[in-house]
Amino acid sequence: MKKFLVILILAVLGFHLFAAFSGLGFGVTRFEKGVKDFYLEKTVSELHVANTVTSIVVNFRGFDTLGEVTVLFLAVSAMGGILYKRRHHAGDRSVLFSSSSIVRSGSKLLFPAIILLGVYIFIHGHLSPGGGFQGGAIIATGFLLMLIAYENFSVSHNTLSYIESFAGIFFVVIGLLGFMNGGTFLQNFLPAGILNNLFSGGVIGIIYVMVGFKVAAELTGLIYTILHEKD
Amino acid sequence: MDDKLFEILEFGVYGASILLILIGLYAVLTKRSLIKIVIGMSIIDGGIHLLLITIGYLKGGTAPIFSPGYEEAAGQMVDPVPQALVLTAIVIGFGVTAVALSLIIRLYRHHHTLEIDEIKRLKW
Amino acid sequence: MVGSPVLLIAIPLLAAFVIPLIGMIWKELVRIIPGLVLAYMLILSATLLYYVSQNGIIVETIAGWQPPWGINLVFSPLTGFLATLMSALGFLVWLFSYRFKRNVDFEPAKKYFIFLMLLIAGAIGIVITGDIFNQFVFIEITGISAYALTAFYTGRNSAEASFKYLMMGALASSFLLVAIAILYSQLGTLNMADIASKMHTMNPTYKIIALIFFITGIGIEAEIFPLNGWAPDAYTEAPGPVGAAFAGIVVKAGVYAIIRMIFTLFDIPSAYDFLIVIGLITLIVAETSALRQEKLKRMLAYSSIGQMGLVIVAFGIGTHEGVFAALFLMLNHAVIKPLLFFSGSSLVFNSKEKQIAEMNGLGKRMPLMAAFFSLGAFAIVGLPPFAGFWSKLSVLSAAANEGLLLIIVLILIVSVIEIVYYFRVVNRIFFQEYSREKSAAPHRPRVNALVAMFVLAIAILVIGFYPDAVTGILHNASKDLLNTDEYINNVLQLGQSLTR
Amino acid sequence: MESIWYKILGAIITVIVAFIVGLTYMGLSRKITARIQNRKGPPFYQNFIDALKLASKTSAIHHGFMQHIGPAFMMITSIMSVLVVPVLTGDQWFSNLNFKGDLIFLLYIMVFGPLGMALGAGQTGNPNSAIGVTRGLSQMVGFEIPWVMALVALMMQYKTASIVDLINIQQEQGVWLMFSSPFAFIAAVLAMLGMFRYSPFDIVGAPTELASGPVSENGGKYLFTLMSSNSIFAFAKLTLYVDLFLGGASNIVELLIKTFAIYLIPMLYGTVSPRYRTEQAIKYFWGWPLFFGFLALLYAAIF
Amino acid sequence: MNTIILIFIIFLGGAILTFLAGMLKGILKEVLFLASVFVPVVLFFTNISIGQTFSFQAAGFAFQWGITPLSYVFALIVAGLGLMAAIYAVSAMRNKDNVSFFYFNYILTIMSMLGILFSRDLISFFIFWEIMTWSSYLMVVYQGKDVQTVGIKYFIFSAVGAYAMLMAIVVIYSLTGSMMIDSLIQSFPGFSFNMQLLIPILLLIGFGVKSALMPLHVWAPGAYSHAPMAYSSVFSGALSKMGIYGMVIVMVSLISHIPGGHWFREVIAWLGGITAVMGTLWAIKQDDAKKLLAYSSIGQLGYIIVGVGIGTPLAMMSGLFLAVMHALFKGTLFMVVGAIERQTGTSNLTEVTGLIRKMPWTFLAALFAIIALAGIPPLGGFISKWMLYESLIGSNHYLLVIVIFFSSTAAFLYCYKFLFGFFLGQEETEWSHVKEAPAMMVVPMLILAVSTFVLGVFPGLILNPINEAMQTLGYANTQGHLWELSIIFNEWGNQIAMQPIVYTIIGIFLFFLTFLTIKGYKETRYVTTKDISSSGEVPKEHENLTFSMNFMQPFFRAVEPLMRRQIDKYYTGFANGMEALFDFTRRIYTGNGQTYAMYVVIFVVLLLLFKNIIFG
Repeated sequence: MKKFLVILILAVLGFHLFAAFSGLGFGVTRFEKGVKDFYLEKTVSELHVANTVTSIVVNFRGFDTLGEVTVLFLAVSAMGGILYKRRHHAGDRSVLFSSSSIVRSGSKLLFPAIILLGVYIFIHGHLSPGGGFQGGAIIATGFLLMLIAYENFSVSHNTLSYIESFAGIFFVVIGLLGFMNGGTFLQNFLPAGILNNLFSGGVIGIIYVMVGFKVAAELTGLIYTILHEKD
Repeated sequence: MDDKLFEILEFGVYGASILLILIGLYAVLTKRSLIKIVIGMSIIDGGIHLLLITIGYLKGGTAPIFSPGYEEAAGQMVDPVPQALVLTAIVIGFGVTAVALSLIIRLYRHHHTLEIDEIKRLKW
Repeated sequence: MVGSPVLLIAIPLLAAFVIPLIGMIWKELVRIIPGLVLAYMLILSATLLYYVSQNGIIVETIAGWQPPWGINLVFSPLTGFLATLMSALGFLVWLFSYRFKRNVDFEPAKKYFIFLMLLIAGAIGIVITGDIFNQFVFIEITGISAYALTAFYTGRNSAEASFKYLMMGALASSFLLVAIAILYSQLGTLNMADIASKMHTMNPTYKIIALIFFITGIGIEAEIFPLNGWAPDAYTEAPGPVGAAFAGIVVKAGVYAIIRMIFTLFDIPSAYDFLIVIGLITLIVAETSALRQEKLKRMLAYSSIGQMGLVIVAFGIGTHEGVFAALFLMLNHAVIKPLLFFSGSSLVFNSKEKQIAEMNGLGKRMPLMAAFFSLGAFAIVGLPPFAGFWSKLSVLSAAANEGLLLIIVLILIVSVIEIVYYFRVVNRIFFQEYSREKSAAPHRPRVNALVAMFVLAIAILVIGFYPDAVTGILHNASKDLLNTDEYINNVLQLGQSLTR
Repeated sequence: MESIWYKILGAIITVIVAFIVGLTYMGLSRKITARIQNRKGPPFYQNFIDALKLASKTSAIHHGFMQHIGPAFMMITSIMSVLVVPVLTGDQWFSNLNFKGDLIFLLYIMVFGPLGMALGAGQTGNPNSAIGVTRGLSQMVGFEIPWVMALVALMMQYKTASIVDLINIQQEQGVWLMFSSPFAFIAAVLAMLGMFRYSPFDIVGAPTELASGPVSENGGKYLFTLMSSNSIFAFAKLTLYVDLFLGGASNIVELLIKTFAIYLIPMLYGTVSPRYRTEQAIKYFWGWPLFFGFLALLYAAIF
Repeated sequence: MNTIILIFIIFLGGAILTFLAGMLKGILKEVLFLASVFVPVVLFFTNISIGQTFSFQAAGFAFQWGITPLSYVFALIVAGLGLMAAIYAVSAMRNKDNVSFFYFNYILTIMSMLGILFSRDLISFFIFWEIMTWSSYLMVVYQGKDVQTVGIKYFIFSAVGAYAMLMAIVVIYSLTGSMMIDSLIQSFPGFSFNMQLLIPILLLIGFGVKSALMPLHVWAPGAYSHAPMAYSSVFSGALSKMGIYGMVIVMVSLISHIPGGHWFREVIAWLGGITAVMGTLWAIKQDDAKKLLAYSSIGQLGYIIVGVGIGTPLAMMSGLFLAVMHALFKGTLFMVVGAIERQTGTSNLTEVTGLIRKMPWTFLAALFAIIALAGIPPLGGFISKWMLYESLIGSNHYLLVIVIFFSSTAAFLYCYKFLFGFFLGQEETEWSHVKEAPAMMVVPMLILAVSTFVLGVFPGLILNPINEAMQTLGYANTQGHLWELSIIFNEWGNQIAMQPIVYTIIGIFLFFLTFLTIKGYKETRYVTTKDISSSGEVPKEHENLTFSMNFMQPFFRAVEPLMRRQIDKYYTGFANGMEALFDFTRRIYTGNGQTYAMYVVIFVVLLLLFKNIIFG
């Protein structure tokens, strides 16, 4: 009965949503001059950043990203706080499984490659698809793999915390430096460089690297926390 | 691309994203397991992200990345803004999911169940 | 210029990242730094508010891009007023909870203060930002810190409350994203002023659908009626000062977001009527639910929801008086409800179930706490000469000016219900026999908590006896809210452009 | 100044006359009752003998000050009412305290005595007295309603609250109010039954049950005072009825005849009636008398 | 500094200082308390003149304080009774817990009442009104008895009344744009008919609650009897008159401008009449003296409302006069009960007996007050009753006369019950230790009691200010036409001269007092009340001969149908029903997170479905 009701309600909702969105048109230009045109123009002409998404994420809407990073930080902290227990023995894992040697060897083999890929992705965030978040996530996957493969693989919680904090501090400080140099928060105060070079886009690349570190540390810490959760 | 195909695609992409939202909502509203509810929430997020990306799509557009020599291709590019938004939204959704999962662990510690109907000590 | 609005966000975020490092050096700093940050934010926002009242709106751009291209922060009389209010309250909450539950382990305590600081930073962000997606991000920051704060106690049902809150919050963010998607797809911009200036070009159907999703998404934060199921649980299970922060800060941010949508962004006049209706429903349902509560905090929670309903009604009146009254209500509620939460949580501190019935006769054991609680109760039901009276009067007179007599009647009936449940508690505290067992002996609040409560109590009395102390600010703020064109012009042409 | 002394003299004479007439009427009533019940009965002057006996007695004990103030209050009521009611129409000597608007004053002063008496009775601590008092006061509430309705009907009809005015009206019109406003008269007379406390409304001082009720602790001079005040009061009430409904009296003989005629009504009614309980009495007064009271009001409103 | 503001500052400062002094030992708090009542009252009598005003602006509203002739009459009550009760309270409240809290609220009450009378604008009127409400509420619950029933009931009714008033005030403000009472009175005739009906009704609900008008009176018995008696005398004597004060303004200045306003008057007058009857009947039934006085207050306020409601010059005068008288005698009676309760520990009429020899002065005060209450000449109560009847008959309210008279006669029953229960009857050994109350309690009582007598002989003393007040309300100058110093007239030329009557009464009384009572008193010897003539048997000491249970039982058997319905029960039923309903509706918060999520989705779907209706 309840399910029927829910389906009915959802059908109505779906109908309205669909009616609304299908009227929007697909793949057409809907507005004369939105912000995207400005972004597409300026990202090349002023920021010298190839990846427009990166320039938007880190510069035009960099404030969002700062918030986003904070959300991640909060989420990890919140997990730590929520799962906190009075007598907490570090190193005890709640999820214990023995992996086969294939997995172990494969992981060992793959781990550096994964880390390298991640680092590549967030270093080239302003040039090619990807960026700090993606790279960070990939790095965290590497650690996940290692944690799955090795029961006693451990990451120093403090190290993660340092990386996390320093990266965050660096982000804000870069923003504040922009504030002091150029007048507004997160303003680019470094030379923009040449488009499609690694050292281009001013602070954008640096910030994205920081974000990469931070995301990697946070996701790893997150996995680590859950993995060490005991009943 | 074929116009006919494109029309179907239009229907399909919007339909798929909305269907994802509805499926997620259905899970949130009817599934009794907390884990499934969280999965439902993630599915909703996925649907909405798809929706956002779809909105930014431009017929025949390319990725909003300037390659050397194609600096003037801005008119051919899909809208980068929704993509940036989705990036942010994904991370936020991820954070929320993480908190939700940790809360579920806490709830399981106290209630020894994951049935949402049995976790209503706070009411009225 | 002593600073710029962006520091209101940047500094707490910086502090949040710094604290884990510093905590490794000297643990006490973890408690102190958030307080310093909040104090700084208070001073900064107060100075900025003064500056704004003299020189006009500040529009701060981020990363050097002018609106509508870049994200911008708007520090106007309205947003400045709310930011000042929030940072002041945040500081008081910090002051109250400094050394709160010292027996709690260090790790959660560290997190507690970070979350509190970020909660307030997020709420301020919601208020001062000029970009809807940025607002969404801040809503999420506020939300996640709120979930974490709700789940602060490990022993009780706090995880349950937190999970409910989270479920609703996740739905809220989904709906908000849908709304943002619709708006962006139609207007191609995310800047509020830009949206507002282009709104008339939008297809009315999409406009309405976007508004509906906005209202639903933010309404969950603003606790309007069918969307506020999380609120009583969260208020009840969160620590007392956090309840105060929710009531005083988070909800205010939610309400601000709604009214910014309706007043500035969307040009749908009937939305005002909708606000009135939904506000009244919220008010009535919440206050009637509060009538028979057994737990103190839960009662306060429902009362808080009800007050927000009243605020929304007042906004829905839509005239200058209405907005003024609503802001006045917000101010008073932000002053009074924390006092109630502080003193109430001190009164039930050592009792296990936090039941109202356990407060019998505490007036003699904890006279000061009881006096604070009663002062709060007197003020919130709108008895003169305390603060709540003036706001209630202005709401009613705003409604009367528009000829909305039925609303007046309903508000007053609900006020009677409010009186009933508040005075039942006051009666218990003062005029009934002490009935607690020895193990639950009264708790003596520390000096810092007392100072926090004293400040609030004095604020109640000052506003009560000399309302003109705040009415000027409120009038400016309500003018600011109502003048949409000026907002658009200021933002898009960088009215008081921020240069150092 | 002279006239004041004349007035005082007249007042004293009025009081004495009232005392004598009242006692005589009481004696006659005892005689008549006895004859109706086929007894011989005491001589009509028996009350004077009793009074003389009581007056010459010496009291030995008292229960407190208030007990002895009760009779004084009672006297105030009796004398005030006999002074306010116009005894002889148009007579300057005996105009006493007559003033316009005295009906309401009378209504109030007439309950002063019983209240004072009740207070006196209260101090004796005799439960019988207290029981009697409660019965008396309750019964008073009963009959005051039709009584006041009758008076209000008169006031309404003739737009005055002055007894003198009412008498003048009767003499000008040549018709007694008894006839021109009959319902008021009936209501007033029915109320009077209670006022005189003859059977069936004598439960207040039910002699066998309550040992005389309120007065049970009084003796000697105090009982004499009470007795004389009762007689004066009775005379005052009778005169009031005469003034209101029988056109007043211009000389003493007319006065005596008319008052005695009125007096016969409660007396004769009492001889043939059993005793009512208090609530029965109240219900009685709130039955027909109230009905007639309403009729009187209606009548007055129409005319 | 302006005297008006000075008065209020002294009150407020005095209240706070007294409260703080409560933390110290010694008599500092008593001294401060008396000073902070006494000084402003003296200032009021010496330095305040009619027409003096004090204006200021706050919160966007204009405030004006000043006294009018009408409020002067009421201010006399407040200041006089407030001062007397304050003196009484110092002694009565000694050795009580938290006495400084009592003082604090007492001062605030007096301040707020004067504030109400001083207010020339509706906002400060309302503010003071509410301060009065909550300070009196705190006094009602002060002794901690039945706080959840009686206290809450009082506060709910007060709140309903106050909120009705508040609604009227904001409506007035929206119509006139001014908060001044004068501007309301001026522009009232121009309002639409609906508003002309709405505003007086709302205001009358507010005032009716405080003056215990019939359907709104149920709070009064509990509240009057639960407050400390020192406060109840002010509560019943002065505080309830604030309702009357407001009612006078409404009845005269507003309702007379409504077309068909006389129906309004009729209704109010009849409500007053019914209040009088029911209050009296219930008063007779009470065994607790406090309750008895409380119901009696309701009844007496009913008379006042009748007078005010009828609104002819004589009726209005009688109403105002009775308001003053009621303050005097009811203040005295509450003080008497307080004294007895203090000395014996109970106020139950069936327990305490025979105090007349123990507390003679208290008895004297009570006797005066009771005689005044019963409206028996020569005391002041009679004057007001006389004027009331004359005015009722003169304005053709014959049925109302009957009603009033019935209640007035029935009032004798409780008057007697009160005196008998406490002072007369058997002197039980249980109470043989009781002593007279301290002089500081007796003297204020006696002063008030004697003033009822003085006003009975020279009603002109108080009719003079009343006349001035009525002139400002638009009545003709009635001096000499309706009254002289001790002679009162009515519209038909009926008159009553109090002086000769009083002299005659005093003469007769003194005669019998000297030659009968005192003589007899000296000649005889005192025996205990056990030594009575009960068929020759002298009862033993322990035999309880006090007749006090079911005191007026036969009377109640007769009036039983009138008392079968209690409005209180309807209210209680309503309140319980509401609570049950709300207890049910709050189950909408089921506690299940999924349901809440469901609400969200349903909310969205409903809005989407009806979007054209809602946002059309």
